[in-house]
Amino acid sequence: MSLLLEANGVTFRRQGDLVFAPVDLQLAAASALVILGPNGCGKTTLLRLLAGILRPAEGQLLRNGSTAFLGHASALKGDLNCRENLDFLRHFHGRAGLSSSQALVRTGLAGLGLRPARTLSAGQKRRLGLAGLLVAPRPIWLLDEPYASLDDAGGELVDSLLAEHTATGGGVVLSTHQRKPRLRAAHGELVVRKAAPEETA
Amino acid sequence: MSLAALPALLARDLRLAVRHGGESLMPLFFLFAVLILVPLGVGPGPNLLASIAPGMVWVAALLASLLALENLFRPDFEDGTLEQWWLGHLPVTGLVLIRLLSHWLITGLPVIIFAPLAAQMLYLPDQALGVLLLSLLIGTPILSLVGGLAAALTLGTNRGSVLLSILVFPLVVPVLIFATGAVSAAADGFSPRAHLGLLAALLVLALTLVPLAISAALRLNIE
Amino acid sequence: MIWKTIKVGFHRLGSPASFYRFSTLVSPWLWAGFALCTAIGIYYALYVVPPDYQQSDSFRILYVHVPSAWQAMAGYVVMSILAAIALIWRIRMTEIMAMMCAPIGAAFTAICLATGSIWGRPMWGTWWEWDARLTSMLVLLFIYLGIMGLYAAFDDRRKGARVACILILVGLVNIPIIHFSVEWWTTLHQGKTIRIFGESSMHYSMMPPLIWMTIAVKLMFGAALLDRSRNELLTQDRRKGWVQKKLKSQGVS
Amino acid sequence: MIPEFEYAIYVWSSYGIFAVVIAWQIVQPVLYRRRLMAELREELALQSGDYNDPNS
Repeated sequence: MSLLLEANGVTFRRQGDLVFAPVDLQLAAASALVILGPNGCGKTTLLRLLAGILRPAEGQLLRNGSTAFLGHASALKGDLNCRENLDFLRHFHGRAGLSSSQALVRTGLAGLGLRPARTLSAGQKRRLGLAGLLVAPRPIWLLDEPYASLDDAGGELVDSLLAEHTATGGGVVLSTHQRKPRLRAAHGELVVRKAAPEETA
Repeated sequence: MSLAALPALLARDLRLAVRHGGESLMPLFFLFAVLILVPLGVGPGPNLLASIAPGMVWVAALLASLLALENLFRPDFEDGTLEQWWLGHLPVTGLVLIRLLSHWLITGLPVIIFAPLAAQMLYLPDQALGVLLLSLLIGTPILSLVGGLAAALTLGTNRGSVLLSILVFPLVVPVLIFATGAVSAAADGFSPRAHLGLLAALLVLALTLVPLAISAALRLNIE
Repeated sequence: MIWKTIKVGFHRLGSPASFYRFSTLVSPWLWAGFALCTAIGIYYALYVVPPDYQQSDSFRILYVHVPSAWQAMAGYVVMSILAAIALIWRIRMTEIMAMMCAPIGAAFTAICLATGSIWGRPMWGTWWEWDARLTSMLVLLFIYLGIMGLYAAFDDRRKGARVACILILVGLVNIPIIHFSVEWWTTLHQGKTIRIFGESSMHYSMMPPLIWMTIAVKLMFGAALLDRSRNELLTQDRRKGWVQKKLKSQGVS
Repeated sequence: MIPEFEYAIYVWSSYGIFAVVIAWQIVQPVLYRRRLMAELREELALQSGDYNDPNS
């Protein structure tokens, strides 16, 4: 089984202090990893590290395959409509997945294609973000709180998208502090801990 | 990496600029405000206006460029599209250059297009018009590059705009000197070649170094 | 090999506690040296050196003007070296020291501008002359202020320092260009005015105070840099173990 | 007018500016350090519980 993502003793420092205790993790193809931990323990920081947005202070990080990162900010342009947002992602990442219309239908946004993204509700923005994963397929998904602000149907949608993605050989790392995902694929759990205050010489 | 990303980003930036129609016309508005206000202030004497014309057009270009800087990276920084640039498969300097290109198309190009009109209104001698356009063509991209650097450096601060002007001002001094020097030389019947050569050298230097500095600054600011 | 030695040396000095000890030890000596050199320099400058035949007594201004100008520029070079080390090897102490160079450098630039303008009053008849040196110094002052402002604008001190280090290096490339362009501009727009150093070289009897003042100003830069860096270090590390330990063991000195 | 007198103002004011700016460079870190130390001392006293509130 090939590894999509591997981290050995990865840490990150903010103002010189460790954000979380060193993390080791492995993500195999067709599997998922759930990152657990209380608010403020560094889940988002860890995901941004895994995405390559942040550089680790110590430790090694290996990525095999391109990465999609869905964070708190939805990375959408409010002044463009949904369809334009998706079209941009398709071209920007240069990988043809679903068409924009198909992705909108799949995420339950059918008929909203011409609405400017800023007029969407929080849950709808979240769904549009998920649609962005579908139009430009990438093997590694890093999802920060994918269930946030989604209704029950939205939660189901995330679960089924995750199942489909892992079934086709993709890997997912997601963080959550509320709803335990019902994952059909093999998945591990990782608890992020706050770093103990360290004594510097 | 797919090269298709670069035109896609450019197309989206320009589309957003068109959608903010009024804001995108600000550079032109500034050019004309300077063109009208300064003669009102110093009087309509052709000799005086002709002698300050190169400086005025250039100051207008500078202000136009400064105006749009605050929005060069900040909206992308806030809505999370900027951090997507680092997902690994795209060269960030390329994306930076594309973003600067769209900034130049919005702020530099309109000034160049309307510069002949401005030259007429300020009685700039005809033989200097070509040099004025050439100096704008070489010089305004430098303004975009240097301004982009200042915008990237101040991205993580919450009072960017004052700082932005303080940072830009020293960096554009040479551009202003060589560009207006070229136009004045041409107006007085001398060869502007030395000035334009130095300006072009500045452009080459800025093109090679500034995108790297911008990527480094952006990277530090998104962390 | 040599690089490695330098790097290790910096890392050792870079440990906050040892830097703190080092600066507490060294800075008083630098201040003492500064006081001594200034006393000698000013004595020579005001009482020993005879008046210049061309500029009469006003040339005595240059004994504070010129060392300040040199130090304003030398300070920028020192700051750039520290900034480069900070960006390449991510050594924290050099980051802090680079940031603390800026206000001192700005102070010298300000002295240079003020005294240059005062010197210009009897020489040129105006308080401000668009002289190439003064204009470049004015631009340099703005660069210094920009660096200080940028550093101060960040909540995260370390991030601010790293970003400002990039600006410092950009400025390093730019300052010679600015100087050259301003020089070019003044020669186009006016003939040469009286320079602070005339075309003729200085008489050797005028040199000693200049040398003493130059040394004094360098010592002062070092001392002020150490003092400010120590303060900044203490501010940043106030919650860290070594500061707490120091406070508890010796009371608060 | 006596030339020495004419120039003296300029010379002395230059040296004065130099002295003032340098003095400020000396004094400022000292003042800052004093303020910082007072604050740290207060914090330490609060932690260890022997803090005497000057206002009480």
